Amino acid sequence: MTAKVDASPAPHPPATSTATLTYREALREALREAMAADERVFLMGEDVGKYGGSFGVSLGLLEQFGPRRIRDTPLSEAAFVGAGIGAAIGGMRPIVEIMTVNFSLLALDQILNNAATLLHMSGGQLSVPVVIRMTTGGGRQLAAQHSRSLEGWYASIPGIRVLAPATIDDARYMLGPALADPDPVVIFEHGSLYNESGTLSPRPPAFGLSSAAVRRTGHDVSLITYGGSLGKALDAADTLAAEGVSAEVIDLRVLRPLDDATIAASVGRTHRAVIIDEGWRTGGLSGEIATRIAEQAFYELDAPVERVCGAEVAIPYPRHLEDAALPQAADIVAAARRAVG
Amino acid sequence: MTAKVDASPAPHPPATSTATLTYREALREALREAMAADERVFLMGEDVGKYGGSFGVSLGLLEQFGPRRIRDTPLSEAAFVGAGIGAAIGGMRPIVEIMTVNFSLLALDQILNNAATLLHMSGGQLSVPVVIRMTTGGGRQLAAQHSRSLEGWYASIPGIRVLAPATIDDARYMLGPALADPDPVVIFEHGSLYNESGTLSPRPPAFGLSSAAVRRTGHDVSLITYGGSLGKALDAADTLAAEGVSAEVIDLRVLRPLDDATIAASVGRTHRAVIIDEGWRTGGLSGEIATRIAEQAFYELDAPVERVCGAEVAIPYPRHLEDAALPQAADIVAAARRAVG
Amino acid sequence: MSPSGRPAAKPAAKNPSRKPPAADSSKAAKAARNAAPRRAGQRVAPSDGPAAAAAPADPATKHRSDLLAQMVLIRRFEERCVELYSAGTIRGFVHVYIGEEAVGVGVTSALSDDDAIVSTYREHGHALARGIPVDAVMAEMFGKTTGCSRGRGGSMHIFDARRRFYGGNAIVGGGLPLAAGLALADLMAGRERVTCCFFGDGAMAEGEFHETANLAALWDLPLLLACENNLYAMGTPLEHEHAQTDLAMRAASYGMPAWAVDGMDVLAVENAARRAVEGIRAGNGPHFLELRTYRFRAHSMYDPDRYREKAEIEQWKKRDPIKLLAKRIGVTAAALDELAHQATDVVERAVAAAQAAPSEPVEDLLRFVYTPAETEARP
Amino acid sequence: MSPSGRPAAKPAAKNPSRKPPAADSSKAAKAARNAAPRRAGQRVAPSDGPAAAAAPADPATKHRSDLLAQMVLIRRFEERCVELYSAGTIRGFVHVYIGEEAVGVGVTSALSDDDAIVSTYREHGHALARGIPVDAVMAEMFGKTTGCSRGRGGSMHIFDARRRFYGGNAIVGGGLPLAAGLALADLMAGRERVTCCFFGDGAMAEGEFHETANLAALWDLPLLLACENNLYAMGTPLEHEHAQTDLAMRAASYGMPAWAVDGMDVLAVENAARRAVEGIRAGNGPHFLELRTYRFRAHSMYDPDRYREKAEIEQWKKRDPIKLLAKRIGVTAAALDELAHQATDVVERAVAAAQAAPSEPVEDLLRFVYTPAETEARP
Ligand SMILES: Cc1ncc(C[n+]2csc(CCOP(=O)(O)OP(=O)(O)O)c2C)c(N)n1
Ligand SMILES: Cc1ncc(C[n+]2csc(CCOP(=O)(O)OP(=O)(O)O)c2C)c(N)n1
Ligand SMILES: [Mg+2]
Ligand SMILES: [Mg+2]
Repeated sequence: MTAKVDASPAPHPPATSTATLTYREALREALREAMAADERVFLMGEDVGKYGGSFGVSLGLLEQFGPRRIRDTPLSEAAFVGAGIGAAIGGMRPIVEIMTVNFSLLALDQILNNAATLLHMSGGQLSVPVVIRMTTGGGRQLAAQHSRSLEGWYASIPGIRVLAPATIDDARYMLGPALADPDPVVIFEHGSLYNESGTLSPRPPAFGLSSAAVRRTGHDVSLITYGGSLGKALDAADTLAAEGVSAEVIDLRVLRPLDDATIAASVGRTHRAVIIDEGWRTGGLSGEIATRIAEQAFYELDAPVERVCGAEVAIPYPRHLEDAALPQAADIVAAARRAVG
Repeated sequence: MTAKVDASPAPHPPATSTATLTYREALREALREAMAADERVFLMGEDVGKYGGSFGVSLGLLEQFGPRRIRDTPLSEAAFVGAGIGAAIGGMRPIVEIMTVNFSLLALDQILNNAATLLHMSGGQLSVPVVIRMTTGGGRQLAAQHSRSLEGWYASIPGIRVLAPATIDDARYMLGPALADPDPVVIFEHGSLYNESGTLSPRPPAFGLSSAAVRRTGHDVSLITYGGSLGKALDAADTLAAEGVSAEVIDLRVLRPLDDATIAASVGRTHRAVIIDEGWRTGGLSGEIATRIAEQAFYELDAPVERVCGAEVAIPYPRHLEDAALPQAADIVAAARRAVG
Repeated sequence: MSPSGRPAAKPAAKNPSRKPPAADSSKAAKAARNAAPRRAGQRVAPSDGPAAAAAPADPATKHRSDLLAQMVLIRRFEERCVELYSAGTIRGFVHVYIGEEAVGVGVTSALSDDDAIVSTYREHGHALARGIPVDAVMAEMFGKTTGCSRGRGGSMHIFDARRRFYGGNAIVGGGLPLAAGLALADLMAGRERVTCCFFGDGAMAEGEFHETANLAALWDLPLLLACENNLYAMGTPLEHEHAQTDLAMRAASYGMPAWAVDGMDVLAVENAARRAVEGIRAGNGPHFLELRTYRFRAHSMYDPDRYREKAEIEQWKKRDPIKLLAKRIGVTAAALDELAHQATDVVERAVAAAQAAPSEPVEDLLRFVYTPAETEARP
Repeated sequence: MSPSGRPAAKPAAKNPSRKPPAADSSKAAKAARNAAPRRAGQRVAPSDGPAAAAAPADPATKHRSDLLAQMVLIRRFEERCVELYSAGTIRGFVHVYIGEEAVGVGVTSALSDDDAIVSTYREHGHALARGIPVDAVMAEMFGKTTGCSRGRGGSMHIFDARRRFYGGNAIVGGGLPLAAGLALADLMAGRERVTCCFFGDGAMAEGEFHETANLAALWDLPLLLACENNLYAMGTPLEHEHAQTDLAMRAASYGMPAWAVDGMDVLAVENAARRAVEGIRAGNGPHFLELRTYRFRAHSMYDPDRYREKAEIEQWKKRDPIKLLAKRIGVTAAALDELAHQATDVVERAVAAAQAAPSEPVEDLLRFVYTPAETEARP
């Protein structure tokens, strides 16, 4: 499946101008491009229309594409996610926005029991080319019920692909191949990223959804992360560099399927790894990645793999407690030091 | 939390007679005992009454305790699980039966966002003493939507306790301390176990919910498992013994919190571990346990930890494909051989 | 919002009688033949009056004979499944439709070939009525590669994308949002197709029903909500599932036309479904049919059926949909036997073919988790 | 099933006017004073007629003054929160209730102290009306240990178990099943208590509403379903949320008494809530109130409010519940100013106290994930 998606030509001529824009704008441009390119693409979710999406991603799209293709839904996560799945089977290319991952539990039956499973239980007859976007993560003092990181659960579901754009480029370019994928794709946008801004690179010629990216090269320790924690890992790498520790930073980008090769290659060079995941430590992605490293590079490892994860608690409201509950650059630095030790 | 529950005296005089009964009967006796002992205990779920529960666990209880305390619910998983949570806060001790883990997704919002979170977000005011039981697992040709093992997701949720009785004794004795726990407890009953029969031991004096059990001692390799895979691990240990490999079999019993001490002690003795989990390999319990072993006993390990897991596919209907999708004794034997090298 | 979709003011029975509607009231029979759509809350009387005398060549008669043959085939198919289950050849959960055939046959008959169907785990009847070959459905029961889902699905997951039969869903209520989405795709593409979703009385208590009904009515989706009210959800009787047991009235509260139909009378079902489908194609949004029926056997092969009175079952069996139609269209016992015989032949050939068919190789276990690369992503 | 719970036959407006009910119709005022429970689908007319002249010592007058003071306090509290949010002192999502105070104050006033309340993220008004001290609520906004949830919850998670105030739930619809459970516990224990659950018009589209409504009606749970219909769910207007915009009629379809109330008129709200609570205590099961109201400010502090017309907001502000009641009970502008002044004092003291209060130590991060061992498991 990987090869196919990667090999597919970029649906549009690569953008040539480099512009400065926010993560939010990059997502919006991607939506705009996809809607303009393919009549079958439409966006549906709570308040995606006039409101512009709960985090403003789709602002202006209603005016451009009209209410037929920018569809406000009632508060009915199971129904509109399920309807996206059905519409995908019916020949459309729906993009379904769930406001945040916290509410996606209400649609998880549809995502697991239908989207991820229809192809197999129909013996290969029903591909489900739906794209489901949602905000994830903490860091904005939104407290217990609005701050979860459940990407690990989604990344464990066979039959779907899971993306976590952490950069302006990925926010801008991942949607195209996600829509071209014949199977369900779930995209996690970390809430702390929307206002980040940066320069957009020209579209890479074969922009793919299969590989992790080395965001910074190094040789002493691999910092492996994704989404909202990438910036913290890069900050940590700066601090470590000042101490003479050369950290490589891996951005997973794709949480399912995991790019084992890039991870193993990095750890093969550094012999030490720190995994940073905002999700709970127990039973999440961090354990999976650590185990895969051990399975694939057991004799390469010079130290136990370190994990820097979200605390096992519902995120509390006060800033200082929330900060303590989430991975911070200082925690990453400390873990790297232990690994290099 | 652990100490408290364990230290609590057995609520009733230990049973003295040893009887042969099925896992189903053991669960039923536990329900009967709990209902008789405490007026606040009641059972609610789909078809728990006249039908006797979809797997016959509560057969006869309606006749004994009446419809006030054995409550058939409509097909409304979110509402009746949520109502169990509310009733627990309201002073009752509800036992909520969800027919199978596959349908529990419809109630997962209530379990995560309410049951597991109310205590914390109320600043310690609201304990939620609800017990939620459900059938899990495959092996009965029930196909894609009725054969899942999602215990790993539940075991990652802070704020709840997760149990997986694999023996007649645990089926019989776990419910009491689960009800005595002030926090939510989720109990997974593997569907393949209901008809298993065995001899009931007298109730242990301080029957607890904190520790894993060594079901067979050995010194070459630790087979670590729970629930429906325990029997397969024991079978594998027999086969291995015939080959001169002495396998220790650990039954986790409690999936959250994991009993790290028992696991580490076992691996400390054997230096090799095989984890058997019917759930998907990626992002489940197996990776978590393997990682913890590496974290706690990195320098003790003589070989990478092996994982024998459910295949990453929705379980297919035909027997031979389902067998291939689930961990089998032969797979465990092969993994143990690899570990022992 | 059509005014006929409004709940009727008259209170509905809280505890509907578990007795089947009385048979052989000729007034009622006439009413059913005229079969105008009923307002929510009104019951449609049975229509098993005296058989209409008609020449054999008459297309209407031929059509009725065809409906009868379909019901007989489904009955025979499932009786054979029950035997095969007892013999251990078919495994898993098997839910038979015996007694409810008029519903599936009548509703499906009102659909065009390019309309879509989304069904439940109790879907053999829907699948066969849809025209999925008996061989393919039987092979699916056997888990063979010649099965309509290549044997991966089994009894609960019958699919045939070419015939727009989208499962076979074993999560109660889980097919409803999916069906809304299929309908939405048609609406957006400007295709005049209808999507029909079958579900049970029990499913109406699920949140997914509510959300789908509201969404469909709000967006005027071309969706036929076909509620098979067989008075039980597993062992739970209707009045323990729903505060408002008049299901058509409940559905009407979403602002959609909704009416109840005698689900033992295939002609009444077909007529009502045609009216509903017409309304949907005319752009009037979703319609709801409460199809009042009864299952003659237990919920599944797993179920000892401890919760129903024998007498109740016997009472309903008197209104066996096959017997009712046979009587109405003047098919003799001998002719009915002959039909059964033909059905048996078809089913036995399917059994033999399924037995002989190959099983999926174990190496292919992980196929169909993702769409293979060679498949064109965008049809 | 009370017949008054039946949906009315008359069709409801599909697109209800966004204009507030006209003010100052004395006929309407009289109707509201008499305020018998309305049948579903009927609107309650506004009741802001000429002020009743009454002696200051009259307990009824005192009660009304008290309601006024509560509304003024809530208003002042939230206006201060808005300032503090803009200043960056309060963070997270903050949803103010400004304009809707009559709903929370009127409904809560009809409850006894040992009745329970389950609320939403827009719950400052409910919490203060319930009598949770202003200091504790304000400290919660600051995230301090003196907050009613020890500061862990913030604006969206206000709890006070001793006052039976069970949150502060930020999952839309998520409090409904919980409330049903609290009601079930009372029913099973034979306690004559009521549980009141507040939720919005948007929440009614969620499956959890449907399942809870059905369960509550089926089991005759002592549950007051208090739907705050402010015509919008975030930026989505009612007619894009619901096919049937007459929410009381929809609720009545579950077979429970349901009626609509002018939610800007605190006396009408209180009266209606009293009738409902009486019905519930009399064992008649759940009752539903559609409280027609409007929020004067944006959905949350995050929301630029691009989706409503200024004119619509101004129109509704003419029926500000505080002004309406003040006028009705003859409170002068000066007296109202004085009330506001007093409220400001209380709020400012709460702000000062919250500022001075300690924060939870970081080492305590993992407290309250599980109940500590020393706590008695079984109360
Ligand atoms: C969400 C969910 N809950 C429970 C079940 C178990 N279950 C299967 S069928 C059934 C009864 C459904 O009743 P109804 O909708 O009336 O359909 P019928 O079987 O009578 O045709 C139940 C409880 C399920 N499959 N899915
Ligand atoms: C399940 C869920 N979906 C979406 C949201 C995001 N959200 C928060 S409030 C809201 C609107 C709710 O509207 P309504 O129920 O009318 O209450 P109101 O805010 O108007 O008082 C939405 C969409 C949420 N918190 N929970
Ligand atoms: Mg049924
Ligand atoms: Mg609202």
